[in-house]
Amino acid sequence: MDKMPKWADVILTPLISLLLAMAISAIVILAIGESPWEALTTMIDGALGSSYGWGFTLYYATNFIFTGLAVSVAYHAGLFNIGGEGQAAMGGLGVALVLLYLPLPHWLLALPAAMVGAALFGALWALIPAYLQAKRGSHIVITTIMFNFIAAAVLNYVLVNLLRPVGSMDPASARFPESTHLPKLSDMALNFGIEWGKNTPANITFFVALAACLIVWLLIWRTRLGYEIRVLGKSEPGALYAGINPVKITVITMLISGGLAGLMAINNVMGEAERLLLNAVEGAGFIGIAVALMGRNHPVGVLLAALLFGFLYQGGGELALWTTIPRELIIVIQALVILFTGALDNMVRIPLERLFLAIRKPGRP
Amino acid sequence: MATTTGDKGVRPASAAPAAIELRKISKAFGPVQANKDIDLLVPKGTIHGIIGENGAGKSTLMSILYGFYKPDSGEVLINGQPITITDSQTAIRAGIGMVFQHFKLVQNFTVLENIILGAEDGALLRPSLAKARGVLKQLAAEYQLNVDPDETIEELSVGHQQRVEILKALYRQADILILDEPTGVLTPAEADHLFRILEGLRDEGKTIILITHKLREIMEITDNVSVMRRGEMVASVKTAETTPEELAELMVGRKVLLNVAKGAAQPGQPILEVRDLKLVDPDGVERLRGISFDIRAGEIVGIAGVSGNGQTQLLELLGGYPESGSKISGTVKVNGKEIPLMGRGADAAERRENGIGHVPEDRQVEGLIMDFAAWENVAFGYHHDPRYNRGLLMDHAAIREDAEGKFERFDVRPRNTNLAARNFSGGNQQKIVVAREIERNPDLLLIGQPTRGVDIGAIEFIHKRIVELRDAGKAVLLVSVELDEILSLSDRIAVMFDGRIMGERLPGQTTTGELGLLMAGVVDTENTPDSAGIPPGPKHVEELPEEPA
Amino acid sequence: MDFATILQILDSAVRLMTPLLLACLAGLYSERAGVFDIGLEGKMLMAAFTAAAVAYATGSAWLGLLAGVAGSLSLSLIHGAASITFRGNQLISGVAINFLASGLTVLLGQKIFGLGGRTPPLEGPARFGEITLPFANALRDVPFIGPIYANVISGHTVLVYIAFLCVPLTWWVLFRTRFGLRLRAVGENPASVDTAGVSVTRLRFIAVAICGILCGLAGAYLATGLSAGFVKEMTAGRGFIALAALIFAKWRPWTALGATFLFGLLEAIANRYPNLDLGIITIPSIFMTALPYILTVIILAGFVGRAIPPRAGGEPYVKER
Amino acid sequence: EPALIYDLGGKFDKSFNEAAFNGAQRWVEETGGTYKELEMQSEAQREQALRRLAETGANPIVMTGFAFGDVLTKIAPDYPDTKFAIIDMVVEAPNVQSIVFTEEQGSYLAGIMAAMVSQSGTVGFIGGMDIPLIHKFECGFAQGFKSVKADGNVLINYTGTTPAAWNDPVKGGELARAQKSQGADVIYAAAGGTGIGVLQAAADEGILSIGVDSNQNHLHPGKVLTSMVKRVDNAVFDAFTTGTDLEPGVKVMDLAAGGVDVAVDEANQSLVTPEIQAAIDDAKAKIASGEIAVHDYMADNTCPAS
Ligand SMILES: Nc1ncnc2c1ncn2[C@@H]1O[C@H](COP(=O)(O)OP(=O)(O)OP(=O)(O)O)[C@@H](O)[C@H]1O
Ligand SMILES: Nc1ncnc2c1ncn2[C@@H]1O[C@H](COP(=O)(O)OP(=O)(O)OP(=O)(O)O)[C@@H](O)[C@H]1O
Ligand SMILES: [Mg+2]
Ligand SMILES: [Mg+2]
Repeated sequence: MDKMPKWADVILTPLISLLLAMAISAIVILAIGESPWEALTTMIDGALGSSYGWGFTLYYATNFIFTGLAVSVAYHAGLFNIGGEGQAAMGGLGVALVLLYLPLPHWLLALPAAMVGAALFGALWALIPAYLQAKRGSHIVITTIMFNFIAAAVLNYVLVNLLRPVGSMDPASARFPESTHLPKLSDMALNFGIEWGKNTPANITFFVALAACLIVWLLIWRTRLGYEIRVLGKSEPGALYAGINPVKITVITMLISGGLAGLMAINNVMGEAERLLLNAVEGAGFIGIAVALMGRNHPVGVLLAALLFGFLYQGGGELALWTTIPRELIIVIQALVILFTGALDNMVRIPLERLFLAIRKPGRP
Repeated sequence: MATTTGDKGVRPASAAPAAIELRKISKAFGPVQANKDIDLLVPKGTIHGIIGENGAGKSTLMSILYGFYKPDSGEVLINGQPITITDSQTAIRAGIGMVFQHFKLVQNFTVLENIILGAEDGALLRPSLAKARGVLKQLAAEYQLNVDPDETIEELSVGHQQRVEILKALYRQADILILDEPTGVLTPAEADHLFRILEGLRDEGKTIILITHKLREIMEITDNVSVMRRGEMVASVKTAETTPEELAELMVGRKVLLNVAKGAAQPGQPILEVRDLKLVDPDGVERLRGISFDIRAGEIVGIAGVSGNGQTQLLELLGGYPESGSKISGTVKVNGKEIPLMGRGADAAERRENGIGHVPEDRQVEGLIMDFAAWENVAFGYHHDPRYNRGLLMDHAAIREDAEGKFERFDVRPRNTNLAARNFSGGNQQKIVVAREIERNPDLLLIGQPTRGVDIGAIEFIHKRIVELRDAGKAVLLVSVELDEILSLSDRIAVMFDGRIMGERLPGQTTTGELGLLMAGVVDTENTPDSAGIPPGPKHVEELPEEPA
Repeated sequence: MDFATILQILDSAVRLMTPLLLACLAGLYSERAGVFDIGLEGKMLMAAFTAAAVAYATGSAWLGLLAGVAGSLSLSLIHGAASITFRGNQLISGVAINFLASGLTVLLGQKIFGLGGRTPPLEGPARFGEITLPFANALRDVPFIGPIYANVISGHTVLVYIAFLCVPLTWWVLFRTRFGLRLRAVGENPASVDTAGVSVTRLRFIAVAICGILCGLAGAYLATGLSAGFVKEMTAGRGFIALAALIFAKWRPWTALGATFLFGLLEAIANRYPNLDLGIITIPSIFMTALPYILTVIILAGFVGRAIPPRAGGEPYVKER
Repeated sequence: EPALIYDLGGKFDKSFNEAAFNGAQRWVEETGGTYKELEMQSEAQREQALRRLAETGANPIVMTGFAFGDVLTKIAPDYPDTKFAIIDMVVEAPNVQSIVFTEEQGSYLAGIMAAMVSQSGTVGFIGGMDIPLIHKFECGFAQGFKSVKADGNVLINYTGTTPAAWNDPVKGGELARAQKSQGADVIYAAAGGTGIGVLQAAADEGILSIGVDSNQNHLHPGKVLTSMVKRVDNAVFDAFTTGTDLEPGVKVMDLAAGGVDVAVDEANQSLVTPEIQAAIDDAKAKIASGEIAVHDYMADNTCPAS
C-alpha cells in the first residue's frame, strides 16, 4: 500500500535533502567571498579524514545522542522537553559531586557511580516540570524553558561559591581525581596496538551512548512501559481506556528523559573536561531537539542525526580554526541542514513519490 | 427488477437536464483507487441514495463533487452545464452544499459564527452576524431546524451539530444537498425528523444525495439508489423497484442476513449487579442519578436512550475510567464481588483483570490508537497479558500471530496487520476492536454503539459475534442509540433518560413507540394528560435535553 | 519602596515588556492560525540586525524599521513554505530559523561592517527617540496621576505605543472581522474553512506574514529603540520568553498584554533589587536574576490552569495522504 | 611564527579578545610579520587548538582567558620547545609565561574618579556574567570610590548567569536606568557587549559612564568619564615581540607596568579636572609604593569595600 519503497523514504529522501542543504550552503559561502570547495574539503577532511577528526566527531555525536534521545523519549509521550540544556547542566553537577566527594579508586567504579549521579540530577531537574504538567497542567514547554534559566543560576551559584577552588579565576570545580578519568577511545585502540585518534576527547562514553540507543529502542518499542508511553503520546483518552495512568507515565517519561539528558555529563564533564565548567553543555540541549526531530524520534535516526551534527560541529570547528571563514557559517550550515532534512523534507519526498508511482503504475494490470 | 448497468436505470422523468451528472470520475489516493470511472445521474428534485461497504468510495465521490478533492479525471455537469469544480467555493456557487460524515465545524465557535464562516458579507462581522441571525430564524421556522444561534458547537449534541451543518448549506442557498451518513449519529426520532426535512426540501425542488448504511432509510425516503463497490459504481436503480435484500447483495456481493438470528436467552447467575450508582461530573452536573440493574450470565441487556443521557458516563464508570474529578457513589458487583469505583484498583486495567471487556463508543478516540499498526492495537489494553510478553519485553511475534488469527476469524480487510489502524475503514476498525474484546472471552462485555457507521456486512458479522458470546454464557451490556439494534439484539431493554433508568421492557413486548416515549423522559406509558399520544417525532425531540458540555 | 521607585520600576517594565509583547502577539497570529512558531527568537534577531544595519546605512530609523520587518518577514516566508506549502514539521522549521538567524546575522554583519557581527553604534535619527506625550510636563505635578502619566506612560519611543495599540487592534481583528473569524477557524479546524471555500494556505500564509511583521517591529525596537545598534545574539532568549507568555496568556491578546507585563515587571524588579534583603536572609544576586523564571513557574502552577492550544496547531493541513 | 588563540567570546567581543587582536595587529604593522590566529568553537577544542598549533611549529603561542589554564597545564609538558603565554591565569610550567592584570588597581582609579565627579554620592557598577573575575573589577571600583566618599553608595548589578549576559545591551541599558533612578550618576560597566547598552543608556539619560578593557571614551564623547583599560594588547604585542625568548613565570601587568590604567584622551578631557588628575596620579604613586593596598577579590573571595 505504500507509495514508495521504504528504502527510498529512509535513505533517498534525506540524502537528496542533504544535498540541497549543501548546495544552498555553497551559495552562502560564495556570497561571503569564500570557496565552497575548500570549505567542503576542509570540513570533510577535518571531521572524517583522519582518526583525529573522527575522535572529535564521535565526541560531539556522543553529546547529541544523549540529548537527542532525551527529547525523543519525551516526544513519544507527547511531551516537548526543551529543558535538555538545564537537565544536562544539572547532570554535570551530579557527576561532579559524585567524583569529588566519593572515594572511587578506579574508573570502573567511578563510571557507574557518576552515571547514577548524572541521571539522578538530570531526572530530578525534569521532575518538577513533569509533575506540574501532569498534575497542574502547567505547559511543559514553558516550565522547561524556565528551568533552563534556573539551572544556569543554580550552577553558577554552586560553582562560584561552593565548588570553585579558592583563588581560581575560573568558575569551575577542582579537577576530578586521576583514578576517575575515563579511558579515551585512543587509549583503548592503543591496547590493541592501533594508533587511533590521539589526543581526542572521544571516550568510552561513546559506547555508553550506543548502549543508550539500544536501551531506548528496547524501552520504547519492546517494553510495556514504552507501549504505554507511546499510547499516551497518541491519545490520552485512549490511555485511560487502556488503564494507563497519564500522571504516572508523564512523570516517569520525563524522569527518563531528564536522566538521559543528564547522562550527557559523563561525556563532556567526566570524559572530556574532567572537572565541571560553568557552560559545559554549550547548547547541546538545543541541538538535541534538532537531532531528535530529524531522527524522527527513533534511536537509529537519533544516532545518525547525532553523527551528522557531530560531523558539522567538528568539520565546522576545523573550518573556523584553519580558514578565514567565520565560525558562524557553521551555524548557518546547521540551520540549512535542519531546515532541508527536517522541515522541507516533503519538498523532496512528494516528487519522489510521484516518480515511484509512475514507475509502478505501468507494471500493474 | 433493477437494471444494474451504470446510469441506465435512472432517467430523468422529464426532458429537463439532470441536476448532477458525473462522467467517468476517477480518483486515486496514492496506490489506492478510491473511485474508478464512476458515472452518476441524479435527476432534479429527487432524493438519491448511495450505498456501499466501508471504503467503497462514497465519501470520496461526494467530496469530489463538493470540490474538496480534485478528481484525476472525469467530468461534472450541473443542471446540464459542464463545470470544473476546483474548490469548494466553486461548488457552493454552483448551488452544492455538503454535510460531511465528520462534521466540519469549529468546536469553540458559536452556531452563528459557523454559519457565516466563508459566507460573510463584508469585512466586519457584526452586520454578517445580524443578517445571519435573521435568516437563521426564518430557516428554523421554515424547516423546523431549531438551534440556539449563540450556543458554541461543543455544547451541542451531535444531532444539533448536524442541524448546523444543514443550516450552513441552506444559508448558502444550496439547491443540491449532499448528506454523508447523516443518520449514523442520530436517534430514530432525530432521523425521522431529518427525513421530514429532506422531503420538504425535495418538494421545494431541491436535489438531495444521501449516503447511508441503513437500507431501511434507503427504502423509506429515496427515489433512486446507486450502489458502489470497491471504487466502482455497480448499480443504479429506482428504489421502488428493488428490495433491501437485493441491495445488500449488490453491496456486499453475497447474501446478507438482515435480521439477527438468535435463540431464546437462558440466563444464569447474575454477573453484574449495579446498585444506586450516582455520578456528578467535575462541572457539577449530575450524570447518573441512582442507576440500578442486573445482568445475568447468558443475557444481553440493551440500554436505549438519546445520547447524552448518561450512557457514556455509565460505560466509562463501569469500564474503570470515569472523568477525573467526578463524584461517585453506589456499588457495583461483578461475579458477586464488589469492585472499587474510585481510588486504587479503579482503573481500566483492573477491570480487565476482573473479566470485563469493553468496546468503547468511540473506536477512533478510545478503542484504537489510530497511528499504531493493527497488530499493536490487538494488544491495546491487554499489553500486560503474559501471553503477549516474554520476561521484560513484549513478545511481538506472539501479538502478531494473535492478530493474524483475529483478522482471519473476523474477516478484517485488508488482511494486513501491519497497516496503521487509521487506514482501515470504519467497519474494519470496529471489527478489530470487537475481535480484541470478544476473543478475551470476558464474563461481562460492555459494548457501546457497536455498529455506528459500519456497513451492513460488518453489522451482520458483529451482531452474530455478540450473540455467540451470550450463548457462551456471558453477560453483555449493550448501549446503542439504534433502536433497531437494541430491539433485535437485547434480551431485556432498559431505557435511560437524564441519568435515570426510566423503565425496563422485554423486546417482544414493546414497540419503538413505547421506547421512544421512555427515551423522552415520560415515566409511564399510562395516559397522563401531558404525555398522551405524543409521538417521538420531531416536535418532541425539540424539548429533549441537550448534551451538555 | 516609595512611589518614585514604583514609577521607575513600572517605566522599566514597560520598556522591557514591549519586545515581548510584540513577539507574543506575533506568535498569537501564527499559532491562532494553526502554525506553531518557536522561531520568534530568530525572527526578532534577524530584524534587529537588518534594522540596525539599514538604519546605520541610511541614518533613518524608519527605513531601519522597514528593513527589520523585511528581514523578519523573509524568515517567516521560509517558515510558511516549510510548514504550510510542504507540510513539514513546524517545530523543526522553527528551530532551523533560530539557527539561521543566529548565524546569518553575524556572518552578514562581519561581511559588511567587519566588527564581528556588531553594527556601528546608531546616532540621532537612526534611532527612535523618546516621545513626550502632550501635556506630560504640564500634568507632572498633578498628584498621583500626573507622575504616572509623565513618567510611565509618556516618554517612550513610538514603537512602544504601536505595540500597545496592537493589543486592542489584535483583539478587534481577531474577534470583530471576517479575517479574524477565518483565522481563528483555520487554527481550530482547517477543514471547516476549506469546505467553506476559503483557502487554508492563503490564510495561514497571511497569518505567518503578520507574525513576521510583528517580530520585525520587536527586533527593530531592540536594536533601534532600546539600544543603539546590533550586538550578536542580542535577543538573549526573549523570543522564548514571549512564547512562554503566549502559552501563559492562552493565546489571547489582552491576557498577552498581562503576561508580558508580568515578565517585564518581574525583570524590572529583579534589576532594581539585585540583592533582595528579606530580613532573615538576603537572596543572592544570582538568584535574583533567576527570580522572574522561578516566579513564572510558581504563578503558572498556582494560578493558571491548563492552557489548551488551538486544536489544529502544529499539524499541517493534509487532505490526501 | 607566533600564534594567538581567542577565548570562546570570539575575536570581536568588544572586550579583551578584541584587545588581544589589536595588539597582534599592531605587531603586524610594526614588524611586518605574520601570525596564526584561532577562534574557539567549543570547550573541547581548546586542547585540539593548542596541540595543533604547537605541532605546526607556532612559537610562541599566546592565549587569552583563564579557561585555557587547565588545558595548558596538561599539554605544556608535551611541547617543551614551544613557548606559551596565557593571559589572566597562572600556569606553572618551565615554558609558560603567565600574564595577569591587576584589574582591581585600574578599577580603583576608576572608583576615585567616579567618586570625585559624583554629585549624588551614589555610583553604579554593572557586571556581565556573574563570575569571580568580574567581582575583581567590582571590588576595586568600590574600594576606590569609598576611599574618597566613605559614606557613599555603590549599586551593584550583574546581567545574568549565562554567556548571554555578555551580549544583552538591552538589559544593560535597563540596569543603567534602574541605577540612575536610585541616584547613581556614574556607572562603571564591565560587561562586554552588554556594556555598550550601559554606556548608551547613561549617555541618553545624561549621566556618566565608565568603559572597560579597551578605551571606549570615544563612543560617547564627553559622556564617558573614562575607561578602565586593560592592556591585553600590550601583553600580546610584547609576547609577539619577545618571540621565542619568552620568559617563563608570572608577569604581572599592574599599574606600574602600564598593564591597567584609566584612559584620558580628547573625548573625556573636559571631564577630567586637574584635581581629578592629581588624585589619580597620587593614588598611582601610592599604589606603586605599596602605601595603598588594593584588595584582590580573587585572593579570598571577599570584598571588604562593599
Ligand atoms: N484522504 C484520503 N487519503 C488517502 N486515502 C483515502 C482518503 N480518503 C479515503 N481514502 C481511501 O479511499 C477509499 C475510499 O474511501 P471513502 O472514504 O470514499 O469510502 P466510503 O465509501 O465513504 O467509506 P465509509 O462507508 O467507511 O464512509 C478507501 O480505501 C480509503 O482508504
Ligand atoms: N488520510 C487517509 N489515509 C488513508 N485512509 C484514509 C484517510 N482518511 C480516511 N481514510 C480511510 O477512508 C475511509 C473512509 O474514511 P472517512 O473519513 O470517510 O470515514 P471513516 O473514518 O470510515 O468513518 P466511519 O468509521 O464513521 O465510517 C476509511 O477507510 C478511512 O480509514
Ligand atoms: Mg464515508
Ligand atoms: Mg464511514
